[in-house]
Amino acid sequence: MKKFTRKLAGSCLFAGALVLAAGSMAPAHAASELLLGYLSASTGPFVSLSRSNSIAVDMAVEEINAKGGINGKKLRVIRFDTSGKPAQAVLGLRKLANDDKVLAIIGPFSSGEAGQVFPAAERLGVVTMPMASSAPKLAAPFAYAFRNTMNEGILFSSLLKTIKQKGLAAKTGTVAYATDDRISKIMGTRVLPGLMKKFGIDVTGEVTFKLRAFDFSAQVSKMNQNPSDLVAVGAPPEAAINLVKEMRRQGHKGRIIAGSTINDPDLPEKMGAAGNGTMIPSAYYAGLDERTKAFDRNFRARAKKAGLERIRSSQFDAQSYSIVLFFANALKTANISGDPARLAEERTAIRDALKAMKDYPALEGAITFNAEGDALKPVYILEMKDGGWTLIDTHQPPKS
Amino acid sequence: MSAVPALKIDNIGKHFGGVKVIDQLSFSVPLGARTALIGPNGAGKTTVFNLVSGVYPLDYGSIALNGADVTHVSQGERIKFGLARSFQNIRLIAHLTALENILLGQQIRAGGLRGLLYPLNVFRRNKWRDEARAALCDVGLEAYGDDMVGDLPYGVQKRIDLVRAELARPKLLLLDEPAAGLNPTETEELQAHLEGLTERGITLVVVEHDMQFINVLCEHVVVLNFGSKIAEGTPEEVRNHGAVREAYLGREEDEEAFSHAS
Amino acid sequence: MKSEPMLLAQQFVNGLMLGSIYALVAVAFTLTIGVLNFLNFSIPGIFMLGGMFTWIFLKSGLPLGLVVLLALVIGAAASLLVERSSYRQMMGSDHFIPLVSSMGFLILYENLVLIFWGSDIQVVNSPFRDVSVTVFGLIISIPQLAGLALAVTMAYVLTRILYGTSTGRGLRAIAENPDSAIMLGVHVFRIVPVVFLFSGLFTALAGVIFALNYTQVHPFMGEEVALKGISAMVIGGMGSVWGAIVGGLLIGVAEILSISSFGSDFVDIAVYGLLLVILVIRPEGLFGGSALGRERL
Amino acid sequence: MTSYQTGLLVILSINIVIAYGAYLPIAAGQMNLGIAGFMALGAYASAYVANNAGLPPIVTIFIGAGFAGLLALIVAVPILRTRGIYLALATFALGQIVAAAILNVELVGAAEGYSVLDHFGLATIAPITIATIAVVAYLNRTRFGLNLTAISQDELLANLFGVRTRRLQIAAFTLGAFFAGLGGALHAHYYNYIRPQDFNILLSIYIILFVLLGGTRSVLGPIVGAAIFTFLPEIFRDLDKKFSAFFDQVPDWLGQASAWRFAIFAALIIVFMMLRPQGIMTRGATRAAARWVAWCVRRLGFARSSGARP
Repeated sequence: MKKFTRKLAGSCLFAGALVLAAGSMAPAHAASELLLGYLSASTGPFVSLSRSNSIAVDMAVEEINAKGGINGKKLRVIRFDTSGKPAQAVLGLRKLANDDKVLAIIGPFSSGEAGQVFPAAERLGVVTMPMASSAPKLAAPFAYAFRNTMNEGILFSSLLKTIKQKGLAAKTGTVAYATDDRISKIMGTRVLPGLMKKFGIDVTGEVTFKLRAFDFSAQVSKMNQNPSDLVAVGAPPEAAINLVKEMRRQGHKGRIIAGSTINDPDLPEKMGAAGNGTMIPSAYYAGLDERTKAFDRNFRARAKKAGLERIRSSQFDAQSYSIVLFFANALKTANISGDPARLAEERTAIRDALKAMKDYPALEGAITFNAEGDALKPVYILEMKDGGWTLIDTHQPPKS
Repeated sequence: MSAVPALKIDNIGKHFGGVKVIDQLSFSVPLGARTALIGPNGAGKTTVFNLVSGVYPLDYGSIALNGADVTHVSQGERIKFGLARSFQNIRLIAHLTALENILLGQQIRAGGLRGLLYPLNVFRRNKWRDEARAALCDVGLEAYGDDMVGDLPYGVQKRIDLVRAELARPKLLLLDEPAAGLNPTETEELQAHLEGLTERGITLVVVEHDMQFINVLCEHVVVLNFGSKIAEGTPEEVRNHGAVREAYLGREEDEEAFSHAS
Repeated sequence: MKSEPMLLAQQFVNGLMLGSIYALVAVAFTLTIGVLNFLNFSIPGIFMLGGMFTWIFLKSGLPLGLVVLLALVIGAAASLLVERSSYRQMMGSDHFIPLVSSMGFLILYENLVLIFWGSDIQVVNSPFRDVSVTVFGLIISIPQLAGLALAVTMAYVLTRILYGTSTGRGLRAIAENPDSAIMLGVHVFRIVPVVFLFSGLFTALAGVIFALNYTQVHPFMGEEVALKGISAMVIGGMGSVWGAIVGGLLIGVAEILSISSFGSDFVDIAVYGLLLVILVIRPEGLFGGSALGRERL
Repeated sequence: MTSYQTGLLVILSINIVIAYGAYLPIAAGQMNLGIAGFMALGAYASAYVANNAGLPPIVTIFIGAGFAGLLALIVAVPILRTRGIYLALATFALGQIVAAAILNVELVGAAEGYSVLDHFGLATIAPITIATIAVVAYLNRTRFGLNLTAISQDELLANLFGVRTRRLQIAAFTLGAFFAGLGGALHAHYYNYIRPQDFNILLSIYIILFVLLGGTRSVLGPIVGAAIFTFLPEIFRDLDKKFSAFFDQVPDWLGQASAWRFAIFAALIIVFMMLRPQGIMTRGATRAAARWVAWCVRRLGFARSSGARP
């Protein structure tokens, strides 16, 4: 017993020493490198999405370094795994910003993490740029917060514009949304019903569910009381899959529309025939041009090699890739040296360079950041047909 | 002997399921005396203790302590009427030290919020701790004060159990088989100790199987069988009582069967 | 458009179907609590394993019967592992200690699945997808109906085992009083694994039915269902097999009706409010009288 | 100290405060599975008062904690009628209801989350944690602590000796909720953004695990438990890089260990509980640890040993 305790205390001590030793290791900061941080969620509930983002980030860094780097220096990314937990994301931010002295930070992944990371990053004066957070106005109060995601309002009104222009059946609409999730609730209570009314669509019903819901029978039975042409979904893709299957089971024929929250390259496969006709606005379309096709090819090869379940490139992958390019561009235009002594001033210079950036030719199209720190970019309207997404319309961003 | 008995049990009854464990039982314990409660296994002796200390509610009847009716007083309040008890299966708090177990006995006197929040173990001197340690010294256990009771030998635990009950400063002390499992020397020490308690004015009620022990210690004996009183008197009187002899000698082989029900 | 009573009837049917999943999980919980007084927190993990392996084996092209069998075997094995390394090691210690390591198993199972198959929601290629019949205007899903029937059948089989076999008598003796059961010669170490075996089978079966019905699985699928299953068990009366079944159906109906009338905001407040009120007012549950064993705490 | 270490210490400090919220009722033999709910109450109350009344956060965190404690006191009377697993489930239901209710309160942002304006760092949080430890350590050395142990072990016996078991259980429950609320308030002011979804049942369970793994019989138990839960997953982070600081050859699989870290962590919890079902810090272990520290002090000399306390 005493022996055990002693051993235990000894191993605790050793373990503690290991943590602290690793924490206090001086970052290998070579003078010939420019450092970026990356808050990834490579364990925990977002692992599949985040792992593929990581591939896109690597691709961007390798391409930049292959062309000789930036300002004569190589770009290097230091990763920190947040497990998708806000507390861990803040810890990682502090480590990357203060200990590793990175110039700017890619990520964190989700809105939940971003909500806590943004205020902390603002205090530290370092730019962070999530690739998947789309909760409206999350970045607006912060000068150092940018997001390579678009306002859902712009996305959804582009979609409705297309529906009207093409003369698709759109007299009545129902809103279906998750109530216990920030982005879903905003979509369901404000964005979707507001814009549908604006476009002359009669909103005849509303059903709600929980984010993790799997049984939609109650909602669909209710919807069937008064079937509508369109069913606007404010939820992540999983809920949309369940909803559409239950709709078809109970014989509801309505077309699913949504913002970018249900955007997923594998969605057509997962919805199957039930999903045909579903329309979404997207910031990225893999089949757009030679450049996106090449990106997608390259991405698939790497994803397969890494043994991922999902190998098609998603909008989050494209957005992660672009974030690295934005940072590289800002590093170049602001002529960043990476000198630790000038860290604070160079971080602010990166922020200003990003703010000044106009129509940067990214994978997704020409990109500019608006006053809220969110990206303005083209909107691609996609329709689900026979197990795949087809591009049916493109809207250029409003000139700011 | 005072006119008011230390404990007056008046026609009480208790059943568990369909079994009448105590049936129309009445007896009194005179103040300042040492009374023994005896009877074959399963006679209901421990149940009487449990009813007196309020662990079970009565089906009918009444119980008075020093003239005060406590029939409807909850188990946690009865100690205020000067009642303390020990247990047949020693009930010490295994995760506390011997000293801390004894401190629990003082609870009723330490009382109030101030007593609750007064530090026991911060200052070098503390009257409660000193008193408990002194009480341990009295029974020769000072060496065990800081040991966890779970690790201590049976005889030591038995004494700690007794000391704890004493520190509640009761007027009436119920002891459930205090001599069980003790060796002859320890039994003699216990007898002397219990006699000392009476000298301090504590009335004792003892459940015990060892007739030798009772003959020496007690002046008053109540005999139970099947939950009813079958005899009462001095040890001498009881020993020669016909019903008692039958209960003990005639039912020897049934003892095993009752042993689990007690 | 259906009339109001028809809609209500449809929602009632929907609720019963949803409730059959909760009922199976509730039976799994009630077994370990009723007999062993052990709140087994690894059950959500075993449920998830049942569902995930249904997807994995179906994807690899095995026939459905074999898939179900393998998923059940894996669920049972996972449950026995919990018995071996958590419950058995800690008999006689503080009653909430085994809970800790059963929770450890939940974290372990979820993370192992995460490592190997990722966090994405996976679509199960279920042969039963979209099979529904319309009876008197009510849409009823065939696989869900089969799930309900299976839940009731399994509960019946279980009660027969409990009241008709020596193993069952041993179980009930342990539930009544473990110490005297040992004295009476019940082989606790032979009986306890049986409890875990049944509990694991029920849970895995619920996972399999879930995967085939809702055609989707993911590593965290067990948590929400298990929480509802616990509520169902309490409402039915801890330790009562039929209580768990009725409790599960009740929770399913309550959930569906509150979604339909008040929206999903209200669901948790309704379900957990009901649970809280029952615990305080009538802790033995609605059917506590017919309990498998008396609650010992 | 690097920011990473400071950040870890903040997480540890908050975890310790919350762990005491679970420890107090457990010490009295009750398991509160609604700890996260009380955390949420403290977090939201403190944030709301700080945002709207203009009080300094050092005051509002105690208002938040008091609010959580007050609510606990009100619900304790009916809820503590239940015991054992029933109590655990009743508190579980309570926690779920609190989170679900906050999801519907638009005043504090409902599902959108709530921004908290005032920020705290380690310099404020650490002293509050130390004060919390001191309060609990003090209580453990009073008759209050003694009585809680007695109640958890043998409620009947304690009651027979005049211990007001019910009042003490209510007190332990309420005080526990107070600390949980305090921890929640610290969380709110450190992260500056709170969501009802963050205070879920899994968090409650983790907090219970802190205490049960650390040990329920010693003030050190929650600290050790919280430390293990905070540091252990960190040890497996970037294991290959840590390894390379000590050795030249780094095996390939170590790079993969990061992905495995929660699985390894879970397996270690199971093994820990097998080896020490009473938790790590039993009273015997606490004494042994004290002796061990003393031994270290003697062996290493005082100056070098100050950092060696486990």
